[in-house]
Amino acid sequence: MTVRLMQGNEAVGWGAIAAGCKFFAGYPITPSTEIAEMLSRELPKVGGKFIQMEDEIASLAACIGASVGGLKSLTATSGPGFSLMQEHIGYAAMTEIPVVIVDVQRLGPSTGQPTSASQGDVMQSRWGTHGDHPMIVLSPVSVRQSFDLTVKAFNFSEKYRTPVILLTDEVIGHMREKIELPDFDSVERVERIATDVPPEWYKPYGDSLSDVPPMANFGEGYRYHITALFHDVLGYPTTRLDEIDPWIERVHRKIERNLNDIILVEEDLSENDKTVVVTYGASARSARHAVKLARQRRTKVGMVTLLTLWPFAEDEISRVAKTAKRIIVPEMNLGQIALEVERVAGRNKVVRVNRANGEMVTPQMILEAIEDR
Amino acid sequence: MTVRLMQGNEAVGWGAIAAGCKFFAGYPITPSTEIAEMLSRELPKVGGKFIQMEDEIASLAACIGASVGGLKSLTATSGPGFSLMQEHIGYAAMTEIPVVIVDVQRLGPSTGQPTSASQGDVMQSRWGTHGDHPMIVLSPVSVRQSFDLTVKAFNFSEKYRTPVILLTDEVIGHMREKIELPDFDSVERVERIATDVPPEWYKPYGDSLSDVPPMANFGEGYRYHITALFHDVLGYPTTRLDEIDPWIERVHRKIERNLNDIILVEEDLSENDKTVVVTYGASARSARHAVKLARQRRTKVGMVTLLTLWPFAEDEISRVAKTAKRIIVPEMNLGQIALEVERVAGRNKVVRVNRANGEMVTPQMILEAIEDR
Amino acid sequence: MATKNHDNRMEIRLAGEGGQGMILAGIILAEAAAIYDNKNATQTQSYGPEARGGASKAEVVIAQGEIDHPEVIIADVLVAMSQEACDKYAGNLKKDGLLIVDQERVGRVPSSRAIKVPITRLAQESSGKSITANVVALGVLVGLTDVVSRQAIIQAVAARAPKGTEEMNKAALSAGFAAADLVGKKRPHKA
Amino acid sequence: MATKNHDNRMEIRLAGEGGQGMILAGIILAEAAAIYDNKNATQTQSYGPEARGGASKAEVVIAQGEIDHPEVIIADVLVAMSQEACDKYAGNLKKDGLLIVDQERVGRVPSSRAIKVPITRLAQESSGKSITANVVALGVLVGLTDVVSRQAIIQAVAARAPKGTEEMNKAALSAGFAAADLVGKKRPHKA
Amino acid sequence: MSEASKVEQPVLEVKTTAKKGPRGQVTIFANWCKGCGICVAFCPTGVLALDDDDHPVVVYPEKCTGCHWCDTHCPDLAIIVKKVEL
Amino acid sequence: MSEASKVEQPVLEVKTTAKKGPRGQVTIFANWCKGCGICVAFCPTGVLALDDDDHPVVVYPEKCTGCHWCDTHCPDLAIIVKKVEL
Amino acid sequence: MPTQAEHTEYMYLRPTKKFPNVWCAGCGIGIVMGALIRAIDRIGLEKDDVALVSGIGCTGRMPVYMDFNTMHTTHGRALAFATGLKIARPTMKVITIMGDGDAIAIGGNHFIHAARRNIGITAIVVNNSIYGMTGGQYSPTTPIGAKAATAPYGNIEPPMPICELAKAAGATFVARSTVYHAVELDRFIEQAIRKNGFSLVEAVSYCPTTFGRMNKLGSTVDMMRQLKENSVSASAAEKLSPEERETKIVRGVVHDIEKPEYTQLYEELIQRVQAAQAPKPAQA
Amino acid sequence: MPTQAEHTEYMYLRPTKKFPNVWCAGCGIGIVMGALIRAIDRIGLEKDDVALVSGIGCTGRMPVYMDFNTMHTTHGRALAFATGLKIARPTMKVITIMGDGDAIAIGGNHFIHAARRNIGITAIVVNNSIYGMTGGQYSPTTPIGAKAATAPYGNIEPPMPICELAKAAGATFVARSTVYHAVELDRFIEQAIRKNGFSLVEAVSYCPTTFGRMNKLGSTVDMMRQLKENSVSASAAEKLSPEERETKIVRGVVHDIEKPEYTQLYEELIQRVQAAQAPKPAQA
Ligand SMILES: Cc1ncc(C[n+]2csc(CCOP(=O)(O)OP(=O)(O)O)c2C)c(N)n1
Ligand SMILES: Cc1ncc(C[n+]2csc(CCOP(=O)(O)OP(=O)(O)O)c2C)c(N)n1
Ligand code: SF4
Ligand code: SF4
Ligand code: SF4
Ligand code: SF4
Ligand code: SF4
Ligand code: SF4
Ligand SMILES: [Mg+2]
Ligand SMILES: [Mg+2]
Repeated sequence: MTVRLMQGNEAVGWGAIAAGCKFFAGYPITPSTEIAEMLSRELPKVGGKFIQMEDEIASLAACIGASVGGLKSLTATSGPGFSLMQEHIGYAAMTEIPVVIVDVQRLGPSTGQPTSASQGDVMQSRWGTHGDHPMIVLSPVSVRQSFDLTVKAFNFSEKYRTPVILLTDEVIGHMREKIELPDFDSVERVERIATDVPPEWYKPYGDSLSDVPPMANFGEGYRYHITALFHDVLGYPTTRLDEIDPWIERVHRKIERNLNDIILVEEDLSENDKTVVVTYGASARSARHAVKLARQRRTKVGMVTLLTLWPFAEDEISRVAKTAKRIIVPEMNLGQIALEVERVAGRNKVVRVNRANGEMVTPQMILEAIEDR
Repeated sequence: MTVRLMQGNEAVGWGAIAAGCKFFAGYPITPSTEIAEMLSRELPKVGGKFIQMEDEIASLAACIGASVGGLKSLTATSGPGFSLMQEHIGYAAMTEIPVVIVDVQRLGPSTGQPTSASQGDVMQSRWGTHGDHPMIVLSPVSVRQSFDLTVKAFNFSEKYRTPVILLTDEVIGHMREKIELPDFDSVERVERIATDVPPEWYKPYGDSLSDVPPMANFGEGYRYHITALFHDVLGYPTTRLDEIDPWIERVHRKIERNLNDIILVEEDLSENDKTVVVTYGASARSARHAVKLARQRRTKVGMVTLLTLWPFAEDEISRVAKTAKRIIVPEMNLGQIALEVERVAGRNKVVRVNRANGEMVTPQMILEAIEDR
Repeated sequence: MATKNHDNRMEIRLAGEGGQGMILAGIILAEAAAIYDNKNATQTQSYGPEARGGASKAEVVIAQGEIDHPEVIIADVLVAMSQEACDKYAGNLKKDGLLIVDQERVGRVPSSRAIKVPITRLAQESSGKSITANVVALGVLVGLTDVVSRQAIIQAVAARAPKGTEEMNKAALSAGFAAADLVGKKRPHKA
Repeated sequence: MATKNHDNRMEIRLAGEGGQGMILAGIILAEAAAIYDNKNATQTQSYGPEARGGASKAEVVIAQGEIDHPEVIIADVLVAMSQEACDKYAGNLKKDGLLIVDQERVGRVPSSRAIKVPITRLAQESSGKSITANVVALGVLVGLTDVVSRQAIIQAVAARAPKGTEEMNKAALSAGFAAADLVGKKRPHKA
Repeated sequence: MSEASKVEQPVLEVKTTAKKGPRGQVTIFANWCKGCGICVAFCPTGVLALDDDDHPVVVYPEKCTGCHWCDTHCPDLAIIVKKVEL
Repeated sequence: MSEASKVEQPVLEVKTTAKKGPRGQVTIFANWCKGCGICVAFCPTGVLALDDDDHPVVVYPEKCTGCHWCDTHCPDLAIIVKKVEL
Repeated sequence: MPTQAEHTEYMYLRPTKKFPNVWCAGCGIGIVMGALIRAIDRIGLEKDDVALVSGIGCTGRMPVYMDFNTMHTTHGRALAFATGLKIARPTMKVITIMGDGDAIAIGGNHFIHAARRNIGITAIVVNNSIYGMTGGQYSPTTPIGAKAATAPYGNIEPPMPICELAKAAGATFVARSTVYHAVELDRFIEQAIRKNGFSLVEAVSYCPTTFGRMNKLGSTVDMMRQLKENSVSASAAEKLSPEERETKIVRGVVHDIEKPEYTQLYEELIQRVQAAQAPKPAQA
Repeated sequence: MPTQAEHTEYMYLRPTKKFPNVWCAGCGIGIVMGALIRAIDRIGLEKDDVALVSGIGCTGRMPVYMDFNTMHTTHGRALAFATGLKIARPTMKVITIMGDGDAIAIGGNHFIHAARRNIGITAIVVNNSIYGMTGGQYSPTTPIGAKAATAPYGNIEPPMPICELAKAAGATFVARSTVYHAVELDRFIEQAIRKNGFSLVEAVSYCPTTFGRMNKLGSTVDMMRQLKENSVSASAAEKLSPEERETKIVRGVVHDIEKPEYTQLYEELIQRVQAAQAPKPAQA
C-alpha cells in the first residue's frame, strides 16, 4: 500500500477492516465520528454492514447480537456514549461474546469539552460497569498503532471471547500522521475457536481444555442459550455456588494465564535508570519528546510505554520499581494509571504530572519532573 | 419513636424522609425496590412526590431536574441500573446539583444474580462515569446506619453541591434489624446555601468565599444557565483555559479541603496492633465477628470500618500502616478497596480476603487470615 | 467454625418451600426477640433459584448483645418444613443442635434426635387452615427452646396477624406450644 | 521551552477564521512533507469555542526523524489570516520565528519583521476566487521557508484540488511563490 | 416465507352436545402440572376436576370432545389431548 | 393560562402595491448579522440588497410595507422593523 | 397412553433444560409459549433458523425452555440485540419475547426504532400490565386507578397503547389477542412471523401473583375469565360505542401493510456499492 | 433609529450572554428562537415562571441566549430532566428545546413517555432531518435516499413521523410548521404553551452546512424556498391525492384534545392521601 497521511480514527477503521470486521453499529459523537463515517463508506465494499442505532446502548447491543450471528463487530464512541455502554460491556464480559469498543477520549466529566482531548476514562474503562470481571484495554500512541492495536483488539477479543476496549484519545484520533498501511492479507487475524463436537455435545461455557470454550455462531446448527445471569456450562441460569465459582475463576484465569500475550509494553530502559517515565496514549508522545531532550542533556532516564492499560503491567512496573527511585507518570487527567503505578511501585516513588483541561501534557512539564531531583 | 424490626432498605427510605427528601424518581430493580415502594407510600403523606420513570437514565435525570426545582431528591437502584446512571452522575457532578443515589449492590457482572449480595460496585461508584471529578460514597454497616448515612448523604450533597452515592448491599438492604428511629425533628438537616445577592449579581458557579457557591432554585427569581459543558462563573459555556482550570480546581478543592468532615471511619484500634482489618459494608459485620473471636483468643487485632469509601481514607490508613504489619481487607468482590489500601499502605502488607459468588465473606475466612501469621 | 458465640448468640434457620411463610415466621421470631423480649435480633432470607416458588429460607440470629455477622454460621436450631430443606440444611446444624421437622413432609431425617411434629396437620386441626403451619412451627420452636419467651412470641404473632385472623393464629401458636410440651423440653446445648 | 529540536523539527501554525481553509492548508502542507518529500509530518487542529465558525487553527510539525510531541511547542512559522489569530498566536512564536500575515486582514502586527502579503487579494487576482487564499498562503510559506520543497507542495495541492479547480489552485500557489520571491528568502533561523 | 397470509378469525371447535363416546384422549403429566385449575375451569364438557391435592384429574373421559382447549391453554404444557378417530 | 386557543392560520400582511411612503422602518444591526441573505431574498418589496461584503443594506426604505417578514425570519435577530404610523 | 414426547410443543422444548418452568401456577406466559411453538410448527421452520431473543422479566425467561437459538439479554434491549443478529443473519427468523415493561418502559426507544426501520423481526409482547418479576410495580400499561407496589394509592398515569404506538412508528404487521384466546394468538403469531418486516403481537396476559393479588382480582381462573369477558374482536368492537370500546381489549389485526424490509434494502445497498466498485468489463 | 433594546425579542435575551449566536449563517434554529420568544411574549409570562430545558445539539444551544431559567442537559434526556423540574414546580411553564436526534433518536423513549403521562411540558422539536452538531450524520427523520455523513450511499431507513408518534403516545396538543412559516410557528408555539398537558410543536427546519451541502440543496435561501414549496397547510393537504400528500410537509394542528394533566393529578393524589391521614374532626 502507499504512504498516506491519515487520522488516527481513520486508521482504526482500516484496522477493523484488516482484522475482518464486518459489522459496525454506532451513534455519532465527537471526537469518534470519523470512525463511523469511514466504515459506513468502506464496510459495504467488503460485504460488511453499518448501522446507526438510536443510541449507544443499542449500538453495543447490536454489535453483540451481530457477533453472536458470526460477524466481528465494532462500535466507537466517546465519554458520554461510553458511559451509556457500560451495562452492555458487562453483558459481553458475562456472556463471553467478542466485541470491540473504541472510546476516543474527550474532556469530561459529562459533556465537558467535546473537541478537547483527555485521558480521563482510563479507570472507567476498567471499572465502569458493575460487578467484577477482567477487562482488556489497549491504548495507541500513534496513527500506525491505532491500526495495529485495532487489529490486536479484534484478535484478543476472538481469542479470549471477551469485549476489548481500544482507549484512544482526541489527539491520536484526530491527528494526521504518515502511515503506510500493510497489505491486509498479511495482517495476522485470529478467528474465534469453532467447536468440533456435534451439537448434542456442545457446551458453550465449558468442557474445553483451554479456559476459553469454543464459540458457536447462531444459525450454524448449535442451538444453545445465552444469558447474563450466572450460568452453567450449557448456558442455563444457575444459582449453584459450585457452578458460579468455576465460572468466575475461569473467566479470570483466561486473562491472567495469558498476561504474556496480552500485556503489550514498549520498554526503553537502560540498566540503572533511577528515573523512569511510565506513559501511554497521547501523553507518551510528549513523554518521548521530553525523554529525548533529557538524554540530550545527559540525564539518564528510562521510559515504559503501556500499550495495554488493563490488565495493568504489574510485573513490568514491579521490575522497573526495583531499580528506579522515581517514576514519573504524565497523564491528561488528575492521576488514574498513576494509582496503579503507586500501588505496584510504592507511593513515595511516583511523581504525577497531570493536566486535565483538554490540552496535552507538554514535554516541558515532563522534562521538569525528570530534572527536578 | 418505637423500637421496630426494619430492613436496611426501609431505613434508607426513612432516612430520606428525615433528611427532608421530597422527590423520588426511580425504576424498580432487585434488591433496591423496597426503597421505591416505601417512598411511593410515604412521600405523598409529607407532600413529597414519587414517580416511576421509564428507565434509570430518566430517573436520575428527573431527580436532578427536581433538585434544580428545589426539592431534595433521591433515586435508588442496583448494578444494571447503576451502570445506566453513570452519564448523569457525571452531569450532576459537572453542574454541581445535589442529588443522592442509592446503589444496593447485587452480584454482577451484568444481570448476574439479582437476589445475591455483593460489594462489586465499589470501584464503579468512584470511576463509573467518564472524566475526572471527585465523588462522595458512603456505605452503611447496619440498618441503623442505613438511616443515618442516608441523612448524611443528603447533607453532604447539599452542603457540597454534589451527587452523593449511598453504596449499600443486598445483605444490609434486605436484613431486618432492631432499630429505634430518632425523632425526625431532632435529625440534623443541612439545607442548600441560598444566595444573598440580588439576581443581577448572582454567579451560580463562583464568587463565593467558600468553594461551594450558593445555589438558587429555578423559579425563585434567579434566572441562570446550567450546562455540563465547561462553564464560566455565570454558567455559560466556555473553552477558555483560565475558566476551565479554576473550575476543576475548585470542584476538587471543595471535597479535598473538607476531608475531615466527609471521611467517616470507625476505628477500633489499640496502640500496637500488628494486624488490622480494614472493612466496610456487609463484610464489616463478618469482620467484627471475627475480630471479637480473635480477641477472645487473645490475638491482638485492630479494625477500621470505612463508612466513607470515597474519598478514600488515605490519612487514616496511612496512620494504621505505620504500625501494622498486616492489613486484612475482606470484600465481597475480587479486591476493590484493597487496591487503595495497597496503594496507601504498601502492597506487601495487604492480605485480601475475597468472595465474589453472592455469599458473605464468613467470619471464619477472616479469622483464618488474622491468625495466619 | 468454632462458635464461641458472644452473648448467648442463638442461630435459627427456618426452611421450606415458597408459599409456606417461612420468611414471615422468621420476621415474627425476630420481632418477638427484638421488640418484645428486648434482645437483639437480625433476620435474613434467601429465595430459591428461580423467580417464583422453589426453596425459601429465613435465618434469625438472637443475642443479648450486639449481633455482628447477621447470618447463621452454624445453626442452633433448624426447622425444616420440606424434605428438600431438611436435606439441604441438616448438615449445617451444630452437633448438639435441634432439628424440628414437619413429620408429614419430611420422611428421611439425618439423626434420630430429630423432633418430628405433624406441623401442617396441627395447623389444619387447630386453626382450620394449613397456611398457619408457620405459626405452629413457631410455637413448637419457642415451646422447645425458649429462644424467645412465650409471651413475646404471642405478642409478635398477634401484632402481625391480619385483621380477622387473630384467633386462628393464636390457636395455631397454642397448638405448637402444646406439641412442644408433649415432646418435652429439649433445649440445644449452649456453649 | 527550549527547542533543541530533534531532527530539524519545524513547527508551523496556520491560523485564521473558520471557513478560510486553514485546516486543509495544514493537511496539504503535511502531505507535501510526508508523501512527496518523504519526511515525517504530523498535523493537528483545533476548532473555535463554538460549534460553527469562530477561530480555526492547524498545526504542522515536520522533521526528518520521528516526531514525538505532535503539536507545536513554539512555532517556527506562524501564518495568520485574521487579526484575532495574529493576536492570539504571535506570542507563541520563536524569537527568530517567521510571521506571515494577510496584509489586508491583519492591521496590527507585533513585530516589524512580520512579512505582510496581501494573501486574499492575490487569491482573488490570481485565481478569480478568494477562497484559494489558503493555497496562496501555502505558496508564500513554502516560497519563504522551504519547509517542504516547491515540487512537493505543487504535487500536494494538485492531489487535493477538486476536479475542475486544478488550474485555479495552481495559479494561486504560483502567486504565493511569486510573492515570496518578491519578499526575498528569509528563513527562520534554525537551531 | 414472506407471503402475507389473510387475517383469519379462528373459531374454537367446541361442540358441547357430545356425540357418542369420546373424541379426545386427555393425559395430564402431574410432574409438570402446577395445579392452576385453568383446564378444569374451562373444559367445556367438564371432563376434568381437581383432586384433594388441587391437582387435575380426568373424571369423565368419555365426555372429552378433543376440542384442545385444555392443552392449548395449559401454561405448563402439562396436558396432552389426542384426537381419537371414531 | 390553560384555555385552549383556536387554530388560526396566519395570513402574512404582504401588500406589494405599496401605498405612498413607507409603512415600516427597517434597521439592520451589522454586528449580529451573519449575512445569510434571507431577508434580502424574501423581502416582498425588495427593500434590501446585499452589499459587496455580502451584508444586507436598506436600498429602498420607502418601499417597506412594515410587513415584518424580515425581522420575523432573521435567524440572528439582527433586524428590527418599526411600524410607522401614517 | 401418549407420552410427552408425542406432544407437538414438546418437540420444541430443550431436552437438557428441566421443566417445570419458573412461572407461578397459572401464569399466562406459559400459554404464550405454547402459542409461539404452535405457530412455528405450523410454518414449519427449521429450529436452526429461529432465534428467540428476550429481555429481563418473567416473560424474558421464556426462550430458555425452547430448542432454538436463544438469547436472554438485558432489560429492555432485546430488540437492539436482535437488530444486530438479524443484520448478521438476514435469513434467520428472529423473534423477540418481551414483557410490557421490557418492551415499552425501558425498551420503548428500541421498540419504536425497530418498527420504524421495518427490520424483519417479530416482537411478541406479553402484556400483563405490571412488572411481574420485580414484584408488581406499575408499568406503562397499568390501567389508571389500579394498585401496584409503587402505586399504593392507585395509578395516575395513562397506559401506553402498544399496538397503536408500533403502527405510528412504522411496523408493518400489528395484532393483539389474549392468552384466553390462545388459538387466535397462535394464528396472529404465525402471521407475524410470516411477515417480511417488523411485526408485533401484543399478547394480553395477567399476573395473578402481583397485579391480581393487589387488585383483588381473584384466582388465575378468575383472571382468565376477565380476559374473556373484557375483550372483543375487532369486528364486534366496531359495533360498540366509543365509550364502551374504551373499556375493552380489542382483539384483532390492527395493521397489515407492505413495505420494504430493512435487511433486504441493506443487501441491495451492498450489491449496488460492490457493482459500482467492480472493474468495468472491457468494451466488446 | 431604533435600538436593539426596543426589539421585543431583545427583551428576552440575556444581557450577560453575548451574541452573535453559535449557529451557522442562516440556520433555521435562530428563527425558531424568535418564534418562541414572540409566543412567550404574547402570552405574557413572567420570565421567572418559564424554564427552557434542552439536550445536546445545535438546537440544544438555544436556551442559553434567553433570559429564563435555562438548562442544557445531556443528549436526548431533556424531557426526563424537565419531568423532574415540572413535578417540583407545577406552576412553572417548562419548555423543552430539542433537535430531531435529541428528541427522537436517543431521546425517543422519554418523548413517548412524557407524552403518555400527559405531563404539562411543551416540547419544541427543531427538525432539520440531520445531526447538525456532529457534522451531518443521518437522523431518524432523514428522508429515504438522502445522503448523510454516515449514509454515503443514501439513507435506507424510513423517517419517523414525529407528530403521529406523539399523538399515538398520548400527547394532547400536536402541531407542525416550518421556519419559513415563522408567524404560524409562533402561533402554534403559543397554543402549545397555553395547553395544560403535554404539547408538541415540530418546527421543520434545515441545515445548510451539513444536509444542504451533502445533498446539493443550495444556499440557505434556496432551502428556505424549498420549505415554502414543499409544504402545504392541513386544509390544502386534504385536497391532495395521498401520493402527493406523502411528498409534502403538512403544516397545521394535528391533534388537540383535553385530558387531565399529570402534575395536577399528583397534587390531587397528595391531597387525597393527606386528607385520609388527617385526624378526623370530632363529631359535632
Ligand atoms: C437495567 C435494569 N433495570 C431494572 C431491572 C429490574 N427488572 C427486572 S425485570 C423488570 C420488569 C419486569 O416487567 P416486565 O418487563 O413487564 O416483565 P414481566 O416480569 O411482567 O413478564 C425489572 C424492572 C433490570 N434487570 N435491569
Ligand atoms: C450520549 C451522547 N451521544 C452522542 C452525543 C453526540 N451528539 C451531540 S449532538 C448530537 C446530535 C445532534 O443532532 P440533533 O439532535 O438533531 O440536533 P441538531 O444539531 O441537528 O440541532 C450528537 C449525536 C452526545 N453528546 N451524547
Ligand atoms: S392447566 Fe395445566 S398446570 Fe393448570 S391445572 Fe391444568 S394441567 Fe395443571
Ligand atoms: S380437549 Fe380438553 S378441554 Fe376439550 S373437552 Fe377434552 S378435556 Fe375438555
Ligand atoms: S436575515 Fe438577518 S442575518 Fe441574514 S442577512 Fe438578513 S439581517 Fe443578516
Ligand atoms: S418589513 Fe422587512 S420584509 Fe417587510 S417590506 Fe419591510 S423590509 Fe421588506
Ligand atoms: S410473578 Fe406474575 S408474571 Fe411473573 S411468573 Fe408469577 S404470575 Fe407470571
Ligand atoms: S450545523 Fe446545521 S443545524 Fe448546526 S448551526 Fe450549522 S446550519 Fe444550523
Ligand atoms: Mg409485565
Ligand atoms: Mg437535527
